[in-house]
Formats: sequence, structure tokens, C-alpha cells
Amino acid sequence: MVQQFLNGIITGSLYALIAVGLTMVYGILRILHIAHAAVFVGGAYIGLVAYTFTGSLVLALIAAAAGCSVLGYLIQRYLYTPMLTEERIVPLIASVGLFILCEDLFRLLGGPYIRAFKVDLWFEKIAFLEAVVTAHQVLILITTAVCLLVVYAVISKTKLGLAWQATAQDMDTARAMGVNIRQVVTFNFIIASSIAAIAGVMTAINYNSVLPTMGSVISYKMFAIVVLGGMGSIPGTVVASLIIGMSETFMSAYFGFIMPRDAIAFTAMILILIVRPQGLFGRAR
Amino acid sequence: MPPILRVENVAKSFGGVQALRKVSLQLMPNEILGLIGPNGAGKTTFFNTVCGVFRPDEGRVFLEERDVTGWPAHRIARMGIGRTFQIVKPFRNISLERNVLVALGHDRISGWRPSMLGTGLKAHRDEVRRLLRLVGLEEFIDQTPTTLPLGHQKRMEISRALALRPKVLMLDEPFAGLSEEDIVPLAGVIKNLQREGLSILLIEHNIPHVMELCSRLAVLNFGENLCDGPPEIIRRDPRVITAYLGS
Amino acid sequence: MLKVDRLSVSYGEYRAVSEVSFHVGQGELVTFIGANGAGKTSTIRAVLGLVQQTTGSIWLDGRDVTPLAAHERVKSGISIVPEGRKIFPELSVLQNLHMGAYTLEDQTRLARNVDWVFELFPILKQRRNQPGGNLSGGEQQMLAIGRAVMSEPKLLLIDEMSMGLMPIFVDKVFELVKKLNRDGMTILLVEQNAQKALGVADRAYVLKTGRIVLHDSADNLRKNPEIQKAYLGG
Amino acid sequence: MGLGYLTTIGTLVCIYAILAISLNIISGYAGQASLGHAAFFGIGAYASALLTLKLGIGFWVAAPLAMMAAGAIGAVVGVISLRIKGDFLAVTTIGINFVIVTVFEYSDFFGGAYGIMGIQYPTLFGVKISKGYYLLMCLGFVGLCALFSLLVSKSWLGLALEAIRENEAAAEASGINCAKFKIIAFAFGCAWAGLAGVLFAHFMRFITPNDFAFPISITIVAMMVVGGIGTLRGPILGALLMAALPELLRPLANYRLLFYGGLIVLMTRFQPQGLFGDKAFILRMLLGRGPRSMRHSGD
Amino acid sequence: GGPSSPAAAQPIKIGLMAPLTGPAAADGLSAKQSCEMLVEQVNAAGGINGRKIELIVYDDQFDSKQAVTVAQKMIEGDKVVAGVSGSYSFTTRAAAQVFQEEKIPFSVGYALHPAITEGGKYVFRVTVLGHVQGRAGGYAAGNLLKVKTVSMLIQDNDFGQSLASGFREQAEGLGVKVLSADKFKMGEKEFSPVLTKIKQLNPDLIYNTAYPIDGALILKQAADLGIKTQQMGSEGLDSTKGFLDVAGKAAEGIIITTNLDRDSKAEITRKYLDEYQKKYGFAPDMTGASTYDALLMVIDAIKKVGTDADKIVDAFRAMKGWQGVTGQIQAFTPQGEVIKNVELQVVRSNVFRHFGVVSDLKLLTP
Ligand SMILES: Nc1ncnc2c1ncn2[C@@H]1O[C@H](COP(=O)(O)OP(=O)(O)OP(=O)(O)O)[C@@H](O)[C@H]1O
Ligand SMILES: Nc1ncnc2c1ncn2[C@@H]1O[C@H](COP(=O)(O)OP(=O)(O)OP(=O)(O)O)[C@@H](O)[C@H]1O
Ligand SMILES: [Mg+2]
Ligand SMILES: [Mg+2]
Repeated sequence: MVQQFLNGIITGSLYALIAVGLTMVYGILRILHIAHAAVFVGGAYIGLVAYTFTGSLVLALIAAAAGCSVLGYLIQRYLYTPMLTEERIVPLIASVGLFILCEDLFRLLGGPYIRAFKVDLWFEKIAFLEAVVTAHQVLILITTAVCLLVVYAVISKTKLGLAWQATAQDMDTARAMGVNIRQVVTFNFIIASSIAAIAGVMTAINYNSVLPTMGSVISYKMFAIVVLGGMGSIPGTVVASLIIGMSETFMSAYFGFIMPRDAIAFTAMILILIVRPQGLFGRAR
Repeated sequence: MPPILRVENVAKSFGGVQALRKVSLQLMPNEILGLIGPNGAGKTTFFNTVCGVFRPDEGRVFLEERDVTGWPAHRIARMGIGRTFQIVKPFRNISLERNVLVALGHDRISGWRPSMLGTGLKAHRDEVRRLLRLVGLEEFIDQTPTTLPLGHQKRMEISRALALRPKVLMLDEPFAGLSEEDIVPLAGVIKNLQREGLSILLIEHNIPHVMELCSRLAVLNFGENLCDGPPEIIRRDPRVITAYLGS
Repeated sequence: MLKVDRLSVSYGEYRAVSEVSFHVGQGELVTFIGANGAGKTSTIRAVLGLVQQTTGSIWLDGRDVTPLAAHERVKSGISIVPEGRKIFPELSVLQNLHMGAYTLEDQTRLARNVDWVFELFPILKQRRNQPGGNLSGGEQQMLAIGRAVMSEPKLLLIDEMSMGLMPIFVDKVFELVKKLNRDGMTILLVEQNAQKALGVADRAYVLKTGRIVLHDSADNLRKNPEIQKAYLGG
Repeated sequence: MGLGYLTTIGTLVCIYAILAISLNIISGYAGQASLGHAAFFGIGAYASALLTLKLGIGFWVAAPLAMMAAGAIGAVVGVISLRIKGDFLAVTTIGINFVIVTVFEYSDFFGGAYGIMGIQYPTLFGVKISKGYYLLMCLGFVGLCALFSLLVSKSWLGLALEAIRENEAAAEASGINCAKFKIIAFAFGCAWAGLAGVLFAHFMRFITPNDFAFPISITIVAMMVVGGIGTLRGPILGALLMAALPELLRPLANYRLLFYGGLIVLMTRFQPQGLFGDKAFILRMLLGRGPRSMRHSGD
Repeated sequence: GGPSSPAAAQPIKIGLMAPLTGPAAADGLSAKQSCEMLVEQVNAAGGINGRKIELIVYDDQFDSKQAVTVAQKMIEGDKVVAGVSGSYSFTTRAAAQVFQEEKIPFSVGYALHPAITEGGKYVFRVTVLGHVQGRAGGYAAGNLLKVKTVSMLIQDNDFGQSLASGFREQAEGLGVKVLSADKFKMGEKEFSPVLTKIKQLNPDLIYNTAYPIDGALILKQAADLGIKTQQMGSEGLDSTKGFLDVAGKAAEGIIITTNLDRDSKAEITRKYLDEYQKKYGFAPDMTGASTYDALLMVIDAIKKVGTDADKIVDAFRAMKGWQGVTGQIQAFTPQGEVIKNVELQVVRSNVFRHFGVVSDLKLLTP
């Protein structure tokens, strides 16, 4: 029971780490950013390369974050921003195209085979109360907490966060208030992409593997979380991640054969949305 | 003569905000009733409650003595209440012709008749033209609302409401944002509609025109009826002056 | 203060404003009047750099700001009450006001200005934590005006100031504008209530189908019989 | 190229065209996001497969029944769309796709992970339809579906859907029962997707849950968008292009998927209203209209 | 070099379909590389009766619709004399239908779906059915490992299902009790919840029907949770890069059922393993080996009887005792299913080693 609870929390925090970036992007551009998963995979690959060369996890994380920031910036600048005036489904499809392209690019560059990403930390695992947590999992928990707190602080406590929200609601008027839209959007993408990169590296070391298709499930499943959280709400995303993580864990532990985890996630989402159509932390419109 | 629209003690609150505490109102056939009151008094909320956008927490709404409380908005619209919105809600990306046609065809659309897969909608172009001409927008018939200035969009909404062939027309600040040049003919149109037998409920802050147009005024304040009566009397009511009109 | 030279604005193939030139002197209160669709909003938005297809040049304080982006123009001291209020619907009233002061760095002045706006429009204080989108039309208009003055602009652009406001407040905001102007703020006012606008303005331009057709002191225009007939309901 | 090869591709194009046209009724006309259209494709396919195999019903009876099944479940999604809106609805439909595929995959009644085998080619007056005639039949159904879509767009129904797409509050105030028409749009759109499923099942004669998974939904949306959402020719031509693209790109071998993704990006980026939409470059060239002033560049 | 062939001789075309892009690209690549190596070897040795072999490779992208078009294309466009599948079940099943209709022999590598050969007489499979391999696993569990209780982790596709059903049937027949049977989806990463549950059940054996990465994660997460139970897998785990590298020391001691014996004394197997390692720099997978055999059988049949489709089919059917990389074929059933031994491999020091073999004919006949 304790172990299952821990399993749920850890799954949930990995989800949160990935979904928070999506929430940010959705929050500012109102785009369902499928290619976020490509950024995530990119982070894992860059991290792997950097780690192989330097042997330092910190450097690997920095390299991944930097690389993905550039990737995120390019996506935002040259793909999404010019499409903002279009119907919302158009950037979504562009994003899908980009995701297909990136996934295949990773395959061509890194080969179709799985690559191991083995990082040994200063301890292996801790056992307590008949439960076990590995060092990787502890690292994930800490990283998630730090990243989420930073993002939350930026959004709710700073002028930049206010500008993000304003830009999301009415770009033209935000501009008229003196917001440098381009800068604000860029900054948003850089943070979101860096976190995706970190999530990529964390996922890779947790599962000791990097492969071109590691983003494919994530690409759509994270939307269940973003939507459940209320689309654009950071605390909502965190709570939703934990709910989904927990329900998947407990469902697959006790009724594993009823349905696959993805379906569990989406079922949970649909059931909650029917009761609360605006998501957990969304505002009723 | 029974009132065409009778509203009894409606109340509506949003979370903590009591937008309507208790409002009653009667609209007589063939009259123009002005609904005035300070900003935030609950006028728009009142409209929305009558039109079925919100369900009132309390109270009843009768249209031609028929209880329509809690009916969905489209049914009330078909029963004969046409309305415009304070913050315009045009169908932004379709031509004015189709904007008006939607309401014109409401009875065709609602039923499962052959006319639903009807022969060309174009057949009704003349009627649409007439309705747009009424508010001076005939020349824009093929343009979309996005390309029109706000004032035009507001007038288009009146055409659209009229296309419902309503018994009651409810206008939410039709003159706001219109220049004097445009208001005068529009006021004429409204007067004409009344003469042709329509009953009109009008929210407006443009006092000179309200005074001229309306046969009766009802004043709301803090979600309650303050008073009602002929314009000349309301204008001199000290409560109205302090709460709303100013010196 | 503001000098606009042969400004044109187009939407696709349609030219909404053609070659208008005007100026607003330091400390002046200038108003634009004109029928619906005359191009007032387009002109104002062009001054701030919010419309894409423009030609002509815009000078602010003797500096050519034509190449500057909207946010940079705002930084140099312009603010706007936009047509249709354009309140951020999901930000609270207070956050909306903070957005108005986006370019203002000084926190104490920001707090003071918030208090000042709340004093002007007490209802906003009551609603301070409500989402802006839930306000009534008039309340939103007050918020839009309050938001625009938050940044203590040098040049205030107002598009439809009295729209949706109740009569007492119409008088009140005209007094406010007059007072701001007296305290040194330069103001460009677009207003449908031409009567009142000409009452407070120093000068006025009359726009018709995208062109300036008349330009004179406010007093003269008020006496002009044609203007009276067309715009003043007289 | 071989005739069989071309008929195969042609039949698949027809099936996709029906899917794209029918999605366009929901998304293009009524403006309701649906990213789970493949689920209804699947419902049609499974319903027809089971009806013909388990109950021994003939193709021509099974097909309308399967359409009804897909339409009925589509109507349920329509009911859901009354409550859940916009992007919330979009993601909900993704979820619906997953849940329905899971039902196929996890219940033995639907053949589970093995899928359903042994589905037969239909017969007409006792004669088995050959591949070539099957293609003609599919073309006929595309024509019917397009005609239906055309009728909708030119009728009062289409007008009502357009109004709902543009502004629900205003549509209600204009006497339109938004709830009813959303449900109608979903029901009809999904019923046609069901027909595509029927055609698919009897063409492939072997179906697995995989064939109706979420990526297929995305492909359908992409066809509609790349072609030009909201028009009739858009989805048809989009389906033609996108279904043929994997084959056209075959010479690129290892770089095929890379280019496929890249082309989607380029097409949506530079022709966001669709290659064959109202403002499309191709159309302008064909009709000889001079280039309109380009869209304003975003900031 | 071999004897130069007459210039007039046309090459013999053989088609290969494999998922070269998309989610199963790694297996597709294994299959393609193995076949290309084989064709090079045969051509270097002078081809078939002086005619070179030309391998026509098409990508099915892990999509059954593309599998059908690809099958059509190789048959009609390229006029292949036979087809080989280096792909998964549902794609292969869809393509098999086309080959059967066009009456072209189709030799299937590692796809396990029972219905593939139902198409008709032109379709063959060189690997044992999933159900059969599952039975071999159950046999090993009950008879060789002598376990009493087992927990199963079943991949929810045809591959996993068919293995699991065979395993369950055989194991329960031998008195083994199945404590739990949980399904999971291909690509699943988080097995801790279900492993935590299994830990409490404390079975003697955990049997999984996963593909490499999922299987590696099962073992790794089991080790992390402190589960020391004996593990068993299937040929789904028979991959060096995908499985051994990722699972690392967690893989130690796992037994898998497969058809590739990496300690085999057979020359052909040794040669394949060595040359693949030499040519591509890493040890090959089961998917490569099986597809290699599927192609090799076609080539051998053509060598014997020429390129006539019906003759090839008959030659296939007659191949009793044929030795391939993945063991010796005892016979084909009338269905076109192969009868051959199932190998048991164990992981020692991070390599697959011989553990045993299941050769009970009763069990191996589908
Ligand atoms: N959805 C809502 N949620 C919360 N409060 C609301 C909502 N809608 C309206 N209100 C509040 O209810 C009160 C009445 O609003 P209403 O729009 O009816 O005013 P009004 O009389 O039309 O004012 P105005 O003349 O300014 O348009 C206002 O104080 C407003 O803030
Ligand atoms: N986005 C747009 N696309 C195309 N045409 C437009 C657009 N916006 C405005 N126009 C056109 O430009 C002209 C000027 O519009 P503008 O909004 O500037 O007028 P205005 O004087 O502010 O009118 P109002 O008093 O009604 O606010 C109008 O004829 C309008 O149709
Ligand atoms: Mg109001
Ligand atoms: Mg304007």
C-alpha cells in the first residue's frame, strides 16, 4: 500500500514535469503543442550525448535544457507565431507534422535501437516501511518539486507571469499595455522546453533507456492531464498529474486487466470532465 | 389589456454577487419601455434572465401570459422575443446576409420539414435586404462582421433580432458607440417598429434619446426596482437623480 | 507631442484611412469626431502600432516612432482606452489594473494609483478580486479607463470614452479627462458624444470616410451649423 | 503500375475521403473539435464485420445498421459536447478514441487483440464484387457522401451549424437549438465515418484495433486541414493527397516519414487555410486571379 | 569471387516487407540487415544457378493498409517470385491475403498471429506459433524449473495473448497455479504497481510476454523492488541491444523461450551470428535470425525447383529436416505451420546462453 502510493506519486511527478511545460505553452498561445513530446525526446538524446562525453549529470541536464530551449524557440518563432491568426486546429496539425518529423529525425540520427542511459547516483535505493524508492526516483521527486515551485513562483508572483496570462487572453491588448509579446512568448517557450528537456533526461535515466519513440505516448496522454487541470492552470496540472498517476497505479495494481493505462487516464479525465467541464482548476465560462 | 411580457420578482445571483434581488416588470403591447439604472444595476442580467440565458433563482417570466420561466433561450426566441447584446455577438466569419438569414429561418431550421434541406437560401435574399435596409446596412450585405466597424455590427444585430419576427424586441444599449448621425435614423427605426405593433424593451444610457423615444421608464438600482413611470416624472425623481442621472 | 504625417491604414485591399495628417500639442486635449466607420479607431490603433498595414509616419516628442513596435511606443509614454474595453476577462480587476501599469516600475506609485482608481470608481474596489469578464458593461468601461491611467502616461489615447457609462459617470469621466489634461497630460479623445467632447477639447478634427474633412478649435466647431446638424443633434 | 496496386490505393483514398468529408461536417461546418473520428470508423467496421460474420447478415443490410451504430454513439458524443466545449472537447474526443479502441482490444466479443478475420467481400445479386467494382462502389459512396455534405452546406441545416460554430449564444438568441444541432452534426458525421468503416472492413477483410487508433484520427484531421477545412473539395482533395503521399514518397525509402512530417509542417505553415481552401495558392493560380495582398506578418 | 554468371540471366526478385520507419523500426532494420547480408552471401557465391538475387525491400510503416499496398506493389510492379515478411503480425496477416490471392509464395519470419497461415497454401511461417512457444514455456516452468506458482504479465496484443494462452494451458496442465495474470500495453514503462502486487503474492516464477524494452523495465523495476523471483520471458526479449543493454544486471538468470540458440553448434547458426556481428557491430536479434531463415528457405526452394510458384510451395512442404539459423525444421503442417524445437536460453553475464530445449513433438505440433 505504501509502495503503491509511492509508485503513484512518482509516476504523477514525472507526468507533472512533462505536462507543466505543455500547460505553459497552452496557457500562452492556446495551442495543443503535440511537438512538446519531440522536445522531450530531444532532451533525452542531448542529455545522453552530453552525459556520455562528460560523465556529469548536471552538465547533461544543462546541455539538454539549453539545446531544447533553442528547439523550443525555433518552433515558437517560425512555426507557431506566424499561425496564431489561423483556426486553432491548424497549428495542432502543424505540430503533429513536426512531431512525426522529429521522431524520424531522432531515428535517423540515433538509430532505431534503444540506447541505455545508465547513471549511477551516490546511493542505490532506500527502503522504509516495507517500501523501496530508488535514487533515481528520489531525484525525480526533488527535481519536479523544484521545477514546479519555480514555475509557480514566476507565474503567480512576478510581472512576467501576469504578462503571460494577459497575453494568453488577449494578445493585442496585452501589446497595447506595453507587453513585449515576442519576448514574453519566447521566455515562456524557453522555460517550458527546458523543463521538458529535464523531464526527458529524468525519464531516460529512470528507465535506463532512450529511444526515438519514447515520446509517442506522452504526446497525447499529457493532454489528458492538462485538460483535467483546467487548461493553463499550473496547480491544476500538478493535481491532475497526481490524480492520473494515482488512478493508473491503483487501477493497474488491482484491476490490471480491465484496460490499459492510457485508457485509465482518459477515462478518469472524461469522468471528471463530465462533472466539471472546465477542469479541476479552470474557471467556468 | 394584459401585458405582453410580465416578469415577477426575479432574482439571480452569481456566487456572492446578487445581481438581481427582486425585479418585477410589465411590458404592455405596443409600448417602448426604457430600462435604465446605474452601471451594474442588473439590467443586462435581467435581459439574460428573461431570454433564457440564465435560469432565475426565483421569480417567474410570462410571455403573453404563458409561463416561460426556465425555458431554453432558443425556445424563448422562437416564442417571440428578439434581442441584441450589449457586447456584440455577431456570427463573425459569415456574411451579413447569412447572419440575418439564421434568425429568419429559425422556424424552418427548427422543424424536420422538407424545407430544411431547402431550396436555395437565396430566395430569401430580398427579405434579408429589407431587414438590413431598415438599419442602413444594405450595402454591406456580402461583407462579414469582422470587416465592419462596431456601430455597424450593433445595427446588424437589430436586423437579426427582427428576422425572428418577434413580438417583443429587447435592445441592450443600441445607441452606445453610435454617432449622433447614426442614432437619429436608428431611433426613427425603433419608433417605426413600435408603430407597426412591436413591443420594445430598451436599455440605454443615452438619456436625451431615451426620454424622447420611450413612453415609460423603469429604473433598476442594486438589483431592485427603484421606480417606474413616464419619462418626465422619472427625470425629476430625486432618487433617480442621485443614483443615476446626476445634476 | 504627437505628430502624424500622411497616415494610411488598409485592411487587405480596403483602405480605411487615407493620408491623414494631424498633431496634438504638448498638454493639449484634441478630439476626433466622425460617423461610424469613419476610421477613428483605425487611426488610434495605428498611432499605437497595433495595425499592420500602415504607411506614413508618426512622431512622438519629436522622435520618429514609426519603426517602433507597439510595446516600445507604450514604453515611451502612451496608453490607450481601447474600443470595446478589451478587459482581460480572466484576470481579476486588480490584475487588470496592474497590467495597465505594466511599464511602471515604481511599486509605491503603482499602489498609489490603484488606490486612486478605486477612489474614482468605488464599484471596482468592491469587485477587485473578481474576473474582469464578469463585470457589467459599464463597470468594464470604468476598468478600461482606470487601467489606462495607471501608467501615468504622457499621451492618453481614448477610443469611445463614455460608451455604456451611466449619465453621472459620463459627467464624471469628462471632468476626469479635463483634470488630467489640466495636470499636464496630453489627450487624444475619440467620442461619439460630440457635444461633451467638444465641451472639453481644445481642438477637434472631423473624419469622414477615412479623411480629415475639417479641423478647427472646439469652440468654433461647436458653433458651426453643419457640425451641429450632423453630430450634435441640434 | 499494377492495376491491383492502384485499385488498392484508390479504395483507401475513397475510404479516407469519406472520413474527411464526414469529419468536416462536425468540425468544419459545426465547429466542434473532434480528434477521435477513427473511433467511429472502427465502430462501423466492427459492427459490419460482426453482423456479417456472427449473424450472417448480408453486406447491404449490415452496412446501414453499422452506420446507425456509429451514428448513435456519435450522438452520445454530441451530448457530451453540450457540456464539454472547445479544447476540452478536443481532448475528450481523444479519450473517447482510446476508450473505444480499448473496448475492441480487451473484449473477446470483438476479437480482442487478434482482431477479426475472414470478413468477406460483399456480393451484389449473389455475385461477389471484384476489386475493381469495389473501387467503383466506394467511389459511388464518396459521391453520395459529398452530395450529402453539399446539401447540408447549402441548406438551413448548414446555416444552423455555421451559426453554432460562430457563436452559440447568438445562435440560441436567433432561435437555434444548439444542443439538437450539435447532436445532429455528430450523429451524421459519425454515421458516415461508420460507412467508411464498413467499406474498410470488407476491403481489408481483416481488422484489428490498431487500424482505428488515435493516430488514424489525426491523419483524418490532417487531411481535412491540409485540404481546406470548411469547404467540400478541401477534405476530398486532402484525402487524395495525404493518402497517396506515403506511396508517392516511397522512393525516399528511409527518409519517407521525415518528409511526410516535413510536408505537413510546410503545408500547414504556408497554406494554413488549406491547399484547396478558399484562399489557396493553387486555386488562385488555376483561376488566374492575381495574388492578393499577403497576410499581415505576425509579430 | 564465384563463377561469373551469363549476362543474359535476369536477377531473381524476392520481396521483403518490414517496418523500417515508425515504432517498430528497430525490428525492421534487424530483418532488413539480415536479409541483405544473406543476399550478398548468395550472390557472392554465384547466385542461384547463375542468376543473381535482387531483394526488393519495402517499408510497411507498422500499418496494415500499407502492408497491403506494399504486397500489391511487389507482386505486380516488381514481379517478385516470392515474398518474405520481416514484420509484425497484423501487417503480415493483411499482406498474406494478397499473396494468397495472387498465388505467390509468402514466407513469414517472426510474426506469431495464428491466422496468418489460414490464408491458404501459399503462406508459410518459419517460426513456431505463439501458442506453441507458450506451451514450451509452460512445459519448462512445470517440468524443468518445477515451479508451483506463477504470475503472468501479458502484453495485450496478439503476440502476448497467444503466448500467454499456450503457457497457461500447458502450465496448468502440469499443476502449476497461476496466481495472477495482468495485461499491459506495448510501450508501457511503469510496472512498479503491478510488480508491487506480485511481490506480495510471492510466486515461484514471473512469466512475461513483453518486447525488449518493456521486458527490460519489468526486470529492472522488479530488481528495484527487491523481487528475487525467477523470471521467464519469450522470444520477444531475444534482443541484445534492446533488452540486455537496458536491463543490465537485472536480466541475470532470466530464461526465455525462443528459436535462436546462440550456443548452437550448427554451422549455419555460428556463421550467421559471427558475420552479423562482424558486419554490423553488434549481436543480432531473433527477429533478424527468423527473417533470415524465412528468406533462406525461399532461396533454397528456388535453388531446387526454380521460380514457379506452385513448385516452390511444394518444395517448401517437402522440407523435412531443413537446418536454418533458428534450428532444424522437422516438418510443415498442412496449414503451413512449422514444427521445430523451442530453445530455452538463459542470461548469464549479460549474454544469452543455452539452457535447454523443448523437443516434445506432441507439444510442438500446433
Ligand atoms: N457572470 C457573472 N459573474 C459574477 N458577477 C456578475 C456576472 N454577470 C454580472 N455580474 C455582476 O452583476 C452585476 C449586474 O450586472 P449587469 O451586467 O446586469 O449590469 P448592468 O445593469 O447591465 O450594467 P451596465 O449598465 O454597466 O451594463 C454587476 O455588478 C456585475 O459585476
Ligand atoms: N479588421 C478589419 N478588416 C477589414 N476592414 C476593417 C477592419 N476593421 C475596420 N475595417 C473597416 O475600416 C473602416 C474604419 O473602421 P474604424 O473601426 O476605424 O471606424 P470608426 O470610425 O472607429 O467607427 P466606429 O465609430 O463605429 O467605431 C470601416 O469601414 C471598417 O469597415
Ligand atoms: Mg449591461
Ligand atoms: Mg471605432
